[in-house]
Amino acid sequence: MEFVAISLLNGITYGLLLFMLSSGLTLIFSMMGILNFAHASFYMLGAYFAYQISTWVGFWPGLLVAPLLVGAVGALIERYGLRRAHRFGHVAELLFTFGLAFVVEELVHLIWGKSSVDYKIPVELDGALFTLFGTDFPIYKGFMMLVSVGMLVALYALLTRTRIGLIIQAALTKPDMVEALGHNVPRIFMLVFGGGTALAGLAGVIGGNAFITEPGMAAAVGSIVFVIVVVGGLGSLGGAFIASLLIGCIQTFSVALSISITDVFALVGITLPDGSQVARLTITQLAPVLPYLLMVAILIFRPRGLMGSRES
Amino acid sequence: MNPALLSRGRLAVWGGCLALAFALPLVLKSGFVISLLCQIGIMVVFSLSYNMLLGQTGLLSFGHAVYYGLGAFATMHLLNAIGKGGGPLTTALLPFAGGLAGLAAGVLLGYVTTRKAGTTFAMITLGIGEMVAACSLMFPAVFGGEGGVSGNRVVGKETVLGFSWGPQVEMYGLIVLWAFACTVAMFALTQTPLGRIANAVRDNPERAEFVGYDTERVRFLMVILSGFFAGIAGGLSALNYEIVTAETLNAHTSGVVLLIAFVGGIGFFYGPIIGAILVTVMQIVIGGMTHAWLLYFGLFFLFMVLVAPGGIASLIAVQRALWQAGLFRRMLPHYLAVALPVLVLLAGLVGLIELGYALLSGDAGVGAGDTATKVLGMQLHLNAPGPWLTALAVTGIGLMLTRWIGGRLGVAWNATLATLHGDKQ
Amino acid sequence: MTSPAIRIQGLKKNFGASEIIRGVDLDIHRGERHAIIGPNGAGKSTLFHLISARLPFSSGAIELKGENVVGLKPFQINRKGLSRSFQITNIFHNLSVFENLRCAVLWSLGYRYSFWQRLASLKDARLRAEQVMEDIGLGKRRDTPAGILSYAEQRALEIGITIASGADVILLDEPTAGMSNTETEEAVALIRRVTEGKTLVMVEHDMGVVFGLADRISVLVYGQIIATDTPAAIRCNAAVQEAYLGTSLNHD
Amino acid sequence: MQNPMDGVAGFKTFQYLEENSMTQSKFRNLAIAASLALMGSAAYAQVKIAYIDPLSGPFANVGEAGLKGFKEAAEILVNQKGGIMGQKLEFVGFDNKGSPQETQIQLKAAIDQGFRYVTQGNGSGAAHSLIDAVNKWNERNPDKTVLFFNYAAVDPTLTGEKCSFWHFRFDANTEMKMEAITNFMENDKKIKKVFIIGQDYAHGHQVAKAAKEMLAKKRKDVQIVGEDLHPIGRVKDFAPYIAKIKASGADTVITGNWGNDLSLLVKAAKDAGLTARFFTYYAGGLGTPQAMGASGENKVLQLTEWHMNVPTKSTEKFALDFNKKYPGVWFYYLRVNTMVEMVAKAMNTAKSTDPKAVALALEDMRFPAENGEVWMRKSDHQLMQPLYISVFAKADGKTVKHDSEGTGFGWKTVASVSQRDSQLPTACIMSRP
Repeated sequence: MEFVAISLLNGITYGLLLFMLSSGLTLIFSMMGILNFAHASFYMLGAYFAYQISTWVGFWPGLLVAPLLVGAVGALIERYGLRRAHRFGHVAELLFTFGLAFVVEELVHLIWGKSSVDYKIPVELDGALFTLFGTDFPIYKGFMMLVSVGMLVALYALLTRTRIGLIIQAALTKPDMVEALGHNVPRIFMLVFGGGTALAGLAGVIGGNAFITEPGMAAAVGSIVFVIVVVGGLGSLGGAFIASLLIGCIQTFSVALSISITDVFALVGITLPDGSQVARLTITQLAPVLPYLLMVAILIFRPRGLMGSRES
Repeated sequence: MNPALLSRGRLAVWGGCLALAFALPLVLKSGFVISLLCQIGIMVVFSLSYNMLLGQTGLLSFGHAVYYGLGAFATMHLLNAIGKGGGPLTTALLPFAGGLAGLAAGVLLGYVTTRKAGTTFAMITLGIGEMVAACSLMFPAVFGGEGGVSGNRVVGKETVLGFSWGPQVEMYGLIVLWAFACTVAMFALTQTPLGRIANAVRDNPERAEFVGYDTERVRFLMVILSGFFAGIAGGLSALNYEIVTAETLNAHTSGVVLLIAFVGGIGFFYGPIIGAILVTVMQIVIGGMTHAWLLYFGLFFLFMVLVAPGGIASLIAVQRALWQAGLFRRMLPHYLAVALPVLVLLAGLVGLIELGYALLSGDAGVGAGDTATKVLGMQLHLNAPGPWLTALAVTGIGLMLTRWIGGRLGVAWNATLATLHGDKQ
Repeated sequence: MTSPAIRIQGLKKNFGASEIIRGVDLDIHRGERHAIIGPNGAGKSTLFHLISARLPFSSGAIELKGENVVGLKPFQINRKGLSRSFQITNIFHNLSVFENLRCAVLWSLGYRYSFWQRLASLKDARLRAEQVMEDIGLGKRRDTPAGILSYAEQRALEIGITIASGADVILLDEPTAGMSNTETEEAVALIRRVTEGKTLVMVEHDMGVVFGLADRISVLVYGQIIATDTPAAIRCNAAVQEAYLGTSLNHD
Repeated sequence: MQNPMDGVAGFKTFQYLEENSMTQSKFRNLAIAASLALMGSAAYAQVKIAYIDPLSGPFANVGEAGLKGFKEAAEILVNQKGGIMGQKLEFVGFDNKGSPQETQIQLKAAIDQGFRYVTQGNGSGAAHSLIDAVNKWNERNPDKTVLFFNYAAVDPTLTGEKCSFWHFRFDANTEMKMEAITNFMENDKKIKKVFIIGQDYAHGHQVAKAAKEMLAKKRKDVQIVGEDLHPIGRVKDFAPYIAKIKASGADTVITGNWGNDLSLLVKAAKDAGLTARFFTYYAGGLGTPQAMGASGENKVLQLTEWHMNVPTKSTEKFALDFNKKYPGVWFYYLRVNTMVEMVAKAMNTAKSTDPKAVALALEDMRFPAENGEVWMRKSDHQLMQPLYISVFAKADGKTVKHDSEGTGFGWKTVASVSQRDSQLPTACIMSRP
């Protein structure tokens, strides 16, 4: 029981962080049809910007400024790079972001070096928020949840209460129609790309010090974010939300299960031959592969994803 | 369309390439260069097999290394299993077994992946690639764990026609033969009904269905065949390096083959060949000179995506068309004129990047700007404004000149292209 | 008596809540030229999509030459001898005119997914593709990529691809849409020539084309066939007149 | 996505990554190297050792730190003391990008340029690849043999089943390290419940296996309450693993993790208020102390051949000078210095730079290293050296005189293992030329 409670908290915290990343990716994909391979790079940039700002003026200004900076960088990249690649079709766009991912990584190497940087949790947020069954729940995790939920609410309000939000929402389901209605689609694209990358930047700001700010951090989350977007359904924010929490919890709970595949099959009455390596693998070992398995299964059996409305 | 596959011209090109490949080690005796040529040969086969998907069938795959890697592991395990029972001839034929393994993997995974095309296909290959790569570290008995699986390509004391495959140069010969055979086979494939229908499926899958073709089946067959050739490339790499590690089937390797094919040009059969050679050689030259080679390479890739998405091959093809139309001469002065400002711009940019590397992560470490540091062979003080201003100025001048002269090139280019297409109409 | 080329019974198609095809019954006789007309949004193209299995239908039955084809995929229907064109040009843009046509004949000549035969040595495929190419008047554009042909040439190629396989039931979806008068005349002559002895079903807005080509005409209004008859009879049909209120069914 | 360029089959022919001792321009060097490569000759006035490790990509920081260490050691410990028979010892970097295949290409490049010695340490995969390649090369080219010095790849099989006459290891292997750790645990009766966690690959498996076997022998009363393997470099949030460790009631954790997998594990433990102690192999350097920060205090123990607070004759000064000269790179590998000195001594003793003669001179060599007397065992070419167990503690200027990587925390020795006590029998059956 206590284990379930703790794991659930951990899973939700991680899931919410993942949602911050995947919401931006989903927005960008829905609007522009671009699978932004470099999305996690903006997450990394957010962390590094926040680190740099925190060394000058502290953590709190960075929380606000770093995502805006990342968004600005994203908007510029859209304006002067992606828009050009767009003329050559989706494959060129995709490859552009693919190349961008490692140019960003090299630039980070160049500017901040190849090792991790000392991006610290602010003192105010250091320590335990409460103790549950003898396990501390850190304040910072609570803060992460707060920011994520705050962002979720703000995003919801933006999408449902503002004009630009309504246009974006319309574009999620009927991109052609929005264009036909004479909206300045290129500028909306730039805004959405900037906004989406800013969300990734925000995730970086609060994820960078919770974990480690280092040049490999983009690669570490890159593919999992894709999994979320596919599992949730391309273009569906609600789907991305559910998939983020789902994958956060899957990753957390599967660690807890030390039973092997043999045991799983035994549960349903199948005895696997002894000795095979597959049979001896435990669910814990498989934990990080499970999202990919889920993704492949989703793509085969329900290609539009959990909540998606259109197939890619 | 010439009805003969081996027209006289084509025969000359093929023969010339083969002769050149065999002649190279006679000129370049260095063992390193030969290793390099071996790697190029392997990458040629691998990237051509990749282009069977991307260029010919329109399938963007992020998991092609799976076939390459499985082919390599199969070859290596077979080599070790045969052990002393084999001989040089068996060894020489082993890459075929790698091909069969790639083919089998293609049947298995292709069945799942080819249900869909487009973005879904790209993502599902990414997922499957990640999964296979992650699994490869979990089964050390098959994939050898971190150390990989190693073997010895020299079996016994006997030789075939004097070849034991031990010396690298003999291995090179073997690779050339395989690469040549595979290239011919893959080219021939483009000239068959399946190859052409794959093009049709790439261009317009819906229409292909309405002329009687099951697009899923076409994609499936192409994935299988492509897996076969990727497996052969993997088998060659197993023989060449005598070690296969999990790295051969991970996302990096898949990314590399995509880069090679794209930079070379996916719209042309020979594009990936150019890509394989160019990427390798670029890394020698730039990688040997600077720490920042990854950055340069990344920028080059972005440049190619934005400026020449058809790859090097498309640039060549356009020039060839101009040449044939007698228009190349009209463009030549413009090319020469634009070369100078571009060089100035490049010099400025390179200066800035190198200064940056030297200051921020370079030789003396962070913050070591107060000592004179070597940058591009010059002894410079990094905390003095001089070098920076110079580099900035050069970049600025280069940028201005490039825009100015480049603009004129653009005008001339459009005019020439208009003439070219006008002639054709 | 032989079964009709196409027999449609009780065909219905919903898109969500709205019913686009609301119970169509229609027999297309073998060897006839049959036109389907009707106001915009009547469901003519949808009907074509249902017949050619581009879209699944909600209920009803379709027989092709006496054979039930419900649930088959487009390529399976094509292999049974039904070939169609599209309202929006649907060709292989990066392939040359000749290759477009050769792709279209390969399956019917039995080359299937072969990767052990050289295209260049398949004389029958080449001859057939060249024959069609001459038929549609694109002989001079043999090696031009289809994507850079003029609009009329692309429409001609569209028809060429449709008829190349030698299918005996041909569906043409607005073959003359967007053409000038001279182009239309040429297209009509082309259609007449290449569908000789075959069953032709066409959707067309140009009444000149319809009344010049068709043996019989069906009028589709709001998802239902309100009349099927000879051109002369259709011209006098009161229900049709009403449906086409304000539009003239005379030559214009 | 991982960096797609890491795996690019990249080759650097003429890899002159001279850090600061260059007098000619890089381009001139290039030309010279090119002509040498073309001629295939080896007319050097120096003794050159090729350093084949990652110098670009994700592990570049580790590779660069090692290369700087070697260069500094060669300069100060050998060249300023008369060199090798009057010649200078020099290390040249070759970038293998951490890839076993690339390692072989770089070996070929080095051999082409006349190198007869190579050293490598990052990753047992690359080490396996290198040992195979060197064996084959020497078999096929007996007149141009090459010798491999391994300074950090710890897979026991490299000096066990796979041992080679052409390979020398200067780091204690996984089993020796675990032997030392479990010897320490044997005497610490506070330890009751042990949890083993590791990366799911060869190294992690070996650590787990050694820990279980040795604990079973030495402390029958200790209960192993859990064992987890997680995929290497893929886990972002270790909280669930910590929750599991906590639920198991473990008071001690043994892990072979390195890099971020270690830092994240320790951080997550601190967040959850886990009080168990961590016995580690790699907490001591290369950015890990910085990433752990305060969360490792009094909780993380490491086993190394040395740390900054082990008193030495001259290494303290060496290390401080090094840290000053290369800000951001912290001196970590004492064994690099030991290796450089032993190799120089072997060459001087043998009065030859022929790899075979040097190998014979190295065998059975006893050498007074800074951490105590060390011995290169002849039977498997494994260096036997004293080992230290230390705990991450607040720097106080006394027992914890120096902090680690500017964190304010340094290493405090809690136990030492003599060279003799770290010895284990070997499975090596060496074939000698």
